[in-house]
Amino acid sequence: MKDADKKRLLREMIFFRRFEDRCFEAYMERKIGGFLHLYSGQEAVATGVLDMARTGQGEKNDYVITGYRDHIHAIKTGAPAREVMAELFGKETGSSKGRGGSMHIFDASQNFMGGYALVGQPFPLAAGLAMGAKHKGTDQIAICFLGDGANNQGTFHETLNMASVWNLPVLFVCENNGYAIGTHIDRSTAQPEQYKRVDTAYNIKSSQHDGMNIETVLKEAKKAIDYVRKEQKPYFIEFMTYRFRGHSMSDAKGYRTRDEELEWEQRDPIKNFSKNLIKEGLITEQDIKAMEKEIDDEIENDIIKFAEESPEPKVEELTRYVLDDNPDPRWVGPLQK
Amino acid sequence: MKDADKKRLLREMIFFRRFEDRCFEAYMERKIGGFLHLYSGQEAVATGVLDMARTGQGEKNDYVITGYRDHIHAIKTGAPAREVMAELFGKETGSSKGRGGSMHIFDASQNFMGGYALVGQPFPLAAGLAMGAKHKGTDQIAICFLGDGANNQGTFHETLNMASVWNLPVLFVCENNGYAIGTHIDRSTAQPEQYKRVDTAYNIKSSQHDGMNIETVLKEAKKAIDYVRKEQKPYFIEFMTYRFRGHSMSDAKGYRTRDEELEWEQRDPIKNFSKNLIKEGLITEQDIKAMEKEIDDEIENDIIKFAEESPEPKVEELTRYVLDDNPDPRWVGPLQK
Amino acid sequence: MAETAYWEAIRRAHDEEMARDKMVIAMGEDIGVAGGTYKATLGLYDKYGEDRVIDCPISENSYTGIGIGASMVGMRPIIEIMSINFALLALDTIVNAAAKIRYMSGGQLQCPIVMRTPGGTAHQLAAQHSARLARMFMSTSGLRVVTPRGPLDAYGMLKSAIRSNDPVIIIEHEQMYNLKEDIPEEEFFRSLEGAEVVREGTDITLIGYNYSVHLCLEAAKRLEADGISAEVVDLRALKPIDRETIRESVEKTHNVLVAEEDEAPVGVGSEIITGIIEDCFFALDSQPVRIHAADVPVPYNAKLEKAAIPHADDVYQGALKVLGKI
Amino acid sequence: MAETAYWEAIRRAHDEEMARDKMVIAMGEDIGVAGGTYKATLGLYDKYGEDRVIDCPISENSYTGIGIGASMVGMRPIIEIMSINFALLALDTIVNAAAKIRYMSGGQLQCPIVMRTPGGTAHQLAAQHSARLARMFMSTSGLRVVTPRGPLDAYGMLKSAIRSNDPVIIIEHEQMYNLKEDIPEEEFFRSLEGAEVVREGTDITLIGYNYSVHLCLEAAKRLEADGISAEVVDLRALKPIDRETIRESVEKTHNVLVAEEDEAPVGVGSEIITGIIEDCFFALDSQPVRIHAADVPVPYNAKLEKAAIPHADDVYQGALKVLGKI
Ligand SMILES: Cc1ncc(C[n+]2csc(CCOP(=O)(O)OP(=O)(O)O)c2C)c(N)n1
Ligand SMILES: Cc1ncc(C[n+]2csc(CCOP(=O)(O)OP(=O)(O)O)c2C)c(N)n1
Ligand SMILES: [Mg+2]
Ligand SMILES: [Mg+2]
Repeated sequence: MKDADKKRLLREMIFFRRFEDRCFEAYMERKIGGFLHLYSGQEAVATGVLDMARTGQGEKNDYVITGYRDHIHAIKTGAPAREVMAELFGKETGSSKGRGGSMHIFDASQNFMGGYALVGQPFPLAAGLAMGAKHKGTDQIAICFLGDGANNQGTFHETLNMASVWNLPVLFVCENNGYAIGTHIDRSTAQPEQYKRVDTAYNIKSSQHDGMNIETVLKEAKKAIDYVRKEQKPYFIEFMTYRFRGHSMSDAKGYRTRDEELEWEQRDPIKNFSKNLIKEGLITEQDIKAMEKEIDDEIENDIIKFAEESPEPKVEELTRYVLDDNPDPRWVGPLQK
Repeated sequence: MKDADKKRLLREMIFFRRFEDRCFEAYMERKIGGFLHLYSGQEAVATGVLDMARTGQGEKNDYVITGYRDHIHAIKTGAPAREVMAELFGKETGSSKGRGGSMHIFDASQNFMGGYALVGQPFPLAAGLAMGAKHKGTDQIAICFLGDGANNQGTFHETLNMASVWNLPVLFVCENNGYAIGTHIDRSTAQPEQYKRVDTAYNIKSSQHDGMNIETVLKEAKKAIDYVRKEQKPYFIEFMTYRFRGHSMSDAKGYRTRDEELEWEQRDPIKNFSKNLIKEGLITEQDIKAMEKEIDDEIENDIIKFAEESPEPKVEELTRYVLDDNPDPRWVGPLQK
Repeated sequence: MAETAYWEAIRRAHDEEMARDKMVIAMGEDIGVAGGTYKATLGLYDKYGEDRVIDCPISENSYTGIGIGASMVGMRPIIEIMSINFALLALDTIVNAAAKIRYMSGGQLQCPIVMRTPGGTAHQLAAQHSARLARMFMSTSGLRVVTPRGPLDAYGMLKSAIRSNDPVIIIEHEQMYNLKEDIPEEEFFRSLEGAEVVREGTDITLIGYNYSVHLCLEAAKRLEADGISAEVVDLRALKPIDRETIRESVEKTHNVLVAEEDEAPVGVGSEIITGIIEDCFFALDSQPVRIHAADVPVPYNAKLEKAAIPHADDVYQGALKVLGKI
Repeated sequence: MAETAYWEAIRRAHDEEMARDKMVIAMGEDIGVAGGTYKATLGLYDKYGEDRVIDCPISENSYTGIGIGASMVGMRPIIEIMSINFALLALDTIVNAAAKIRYMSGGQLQCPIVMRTPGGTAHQLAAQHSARLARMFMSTSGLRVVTPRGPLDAYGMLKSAIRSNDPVIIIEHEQMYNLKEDIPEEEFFRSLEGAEVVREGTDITLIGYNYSVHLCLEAAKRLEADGISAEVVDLRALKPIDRETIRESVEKTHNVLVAEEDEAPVGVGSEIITGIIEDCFFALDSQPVRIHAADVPVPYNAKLEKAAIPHADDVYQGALKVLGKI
């Protein structure tokens, strides 16, 4: 990895952390409503995987899809951060025009195919995106991020089976943070090692890695993505990670111990990557401080400002986007005799 | 195995084959309506497994549940054959009072908990029966028969996971006949060896055996049933088998070759078991002929006769059995002030 | 014009659209090698190959979801669910995903899938194979629901549905696949919206959809023999409902009956009657009547089954009741 | 009498029934260690142990099915589905199994499960977390569906539901869990059937259920200020519907409005209005009106959301319209 890339990745992860922190505040200020699920702690996964995916090429990007904890996945795929924030503020300039909110960020122009609130629902959608890419003969792949809890849904089983039988180019990225809301994985899952659920059962290659270390994520994600793209087959990659905040805003975290939290905080992907870069002499503590300041300014003066100042959707447009705006009259016009 | 048992089992299997043949005829005569799925060819599986299960003790029996191909499972569990036939004829004396038909044989008095038409639906029901048995502290187990095709439903995944996490005493019996209607298993299933789908993925013990040989089935089923009962844990057993007839009555079998059929006919569980018993000197060809005659007489003069002569349900009772007939007035009576 | 069976009409629409646009694919259980339970895709596997006529494992929820995902990137999947009873397994992906993705994404994405499935009672298929369920789809924002009554609509609406950019649910009927009708040999389309007056009359309006249109037509014939002129309206689309055509007819006849095969309560019948009450209450000369199935799971026994579902005679008797003749 | 919140009432019913009968168990996501999203099972995990307060994996279809299977052999599972939106995943096992098993088995077996789930819009939860879906359950033969409007019914109906031998769906509402009411301290039951006149009046009948009863009550107060006496009927049960109480009220007031939170068309409103047309058409002095949500997936933006769902003011305005005052 180039030094510039390292610095860029560190900056990105810090940005993602601060972005989510600012969302937290905005929620407390009641600027954001509904359910809000923050990504703090897991940054290395989305950052690392998507850095290895094809992005920055608009409609040629790989397809990315995930659950409700989706802000960072969207931004890293290419959705402008100010549009994501505007979405959270429910504005017409938001990624989903204020219709979707935190759990439903979409940016079709970047092939960010959405965040979904039904746990497990993205599995088949992802396989379908992959089927589309394959059918069109592009070499795009689909990348599906999902939690450890989601893997207990029937859609996991059904989709992995079909993805394998039909050789679909889809990468399943399991972000194993050990919990589904307040239920620990050992209490819900017969095989807690997620990657072991797929190899023999579906003839899909799989592996497990440290999701708190961006360099590991980058390396392993690259291998997996190359495999999927080249072999036109699914792959299942599991990253062990942890969320530093509650499941959503209303979560008191009574289900886990402070000790466990502290243990994982030792593995903070940003802190450790910072330390490494400092050790390697690529950056200083002060540089990082400056970077943080710059990021905070950007968030405040550009992103939040944009979100604040943007207009809300018009109430008269309530029923817009339910169906196709301009369907061909032959399919929905008056009946021909 | 005692000699008497061998002869009894042979007789049972012949009976099951002839019972289904007679259903076929009755369907052609339009005495039976709806969908009709026959079990011919697979007799060794249900006969062998259920011979090792606890039956003949009414409500102390093990719980048995299956799909729509259910006549033989019902009879072997303890449902009177004449009531099963009466059900197919849609009579009030039928197992399900004429309301269920071929796909929905029930005999609660024998803990035969039903045939279900939704592929995959019995998995969780079976686990629930096992949960009930365990909760009540009896040592009953639940036995769930299902096809290879059913294993692609999400309920398979969800249920096996929970059965394992919660240590439920349920035996999953996969009758792998290689086809789901007209789709060959290799075209629908990434891991065609069904028993390999469950061990690592769900931490459930599993094994695969010849389902055309009653002696193998008996031996392996006994081990599995003992394990489930003693360990109070699930087990998944797969039997390789074949259906000699079409999927249902309307099936032209265009999806499989005559060669393949002939190969499996060589493995006919009844023919081979007969040969063995003759070889062992336990029975002669003539004995078998006599047995067949006796069975045909029973089917015709007792079973079919009973079904024919039984009354139909009364149309005035159309809405009976939708809800509890006699609910406590406190829960559904007039509102107390 | 060529005499065409309902299933042949569907097959023809598949074939033409697949020949025209390689993004059109078919998915479902036993639709490929086996040609489809009702032959809707017969021969197409050989013609278009296994990548376009896709035999699916028994995984309704996820293959429907895969179709939806594929539709989001430009494909046009026609998904066959072998029986509407099994569609409940896929309801989450249809109702929570396909129907809402355009809206949730602020119009950026669309899900142009077609889901075809037979709803209705056939002969003694019992409770788990006799569901009708039109009500569950027609009450979902973001879906289109249509119910072709014969080969003309079966062909023309499927063609339109494939080209429509909205998710379209086509409810067929097990008892109609062999129904025949002359249809044009040149390509045509039938609108996914709009009810149709399929028989003109002046004394009473009989409203049906899908199979129940035929019950209405049969009843209309019998009423004619009694000197009663019945108009028959085929709803054709259950979402959106063409309230205008209904209103016009009711304002002409002043009497109305709705025939649905679904079990009441809550369904097509109640919605149509309520719409009439909202749109032309004062045009009514009599109490509207709905004919529907009994509120029971469908029994296996033939006599019970017959008693559970509506027949032409029920429509006939119902019409007489509306008109105060019994 | 003790002031009790809706969630406390539910918790109390669980607790009493679990203490009484060891066959009563609770199942659901995060109901054990975490105490339940709406605290309906708070503390019960510690009291009754993990075999009776069962934390489930995210597998709605199958844990509901497991509950159904257990109920067939005498257990009494109370299944919490965290949000009615997720219930679509379990619809097959509820509609095709629980609702039909008694019938298909000719009365040999029964499925005495209770499924509790909040339906309704809360605050900006968007399209995939704002479903109401009462319509999908109330149209299924073999189910009972109830909608407690407050702590009294939340407690008393859950108690009855647990003891009932039928599968009972209890639709709660995210906006009602903190609603408080004085309820008796001694044990009591509330019927799973029967509507209730919760406010007497003479000029118009406002019909609601669950949350919409509160909209009706609020509107009734405003109408009173205008000199209009509104009667408010809480349906309480959506299956079966108590048509008798509705008829009596309509025959008294001659004017009627139904308020539902579900998106029209096809739902509680249309069914109630059609029932009125069937039962007391000639008692009506005016066109019945239904108030309902807009036919759109629920948007996230607060203003759009507000515009999409009905409010007390809509009921008030609707009532004025019925009475020809606007
Ligand atoms: C179908 C469905 N069931 C339940 C929920 C409620 N729910 C939201 S998030 C969640 C936990 C998911 O856990 P996991 O997949 O591990 O993702 P994480 O939140 O840890 O990122 C649950 C149960 C839901 N949204 N959808
Ligand atoms: C949910 C559902 N999907 C599809 C069907 C149609 N169907 C009936 S039987 C069957 C094949 C089942 O195959 P398998 O489980 O191998 O059992 P077999 O018939 O071979 O005994 C299918 C697809 C159904 N009844 N239910
Ligand atoms: Mg997790
Ligand atoms: Mg099979």
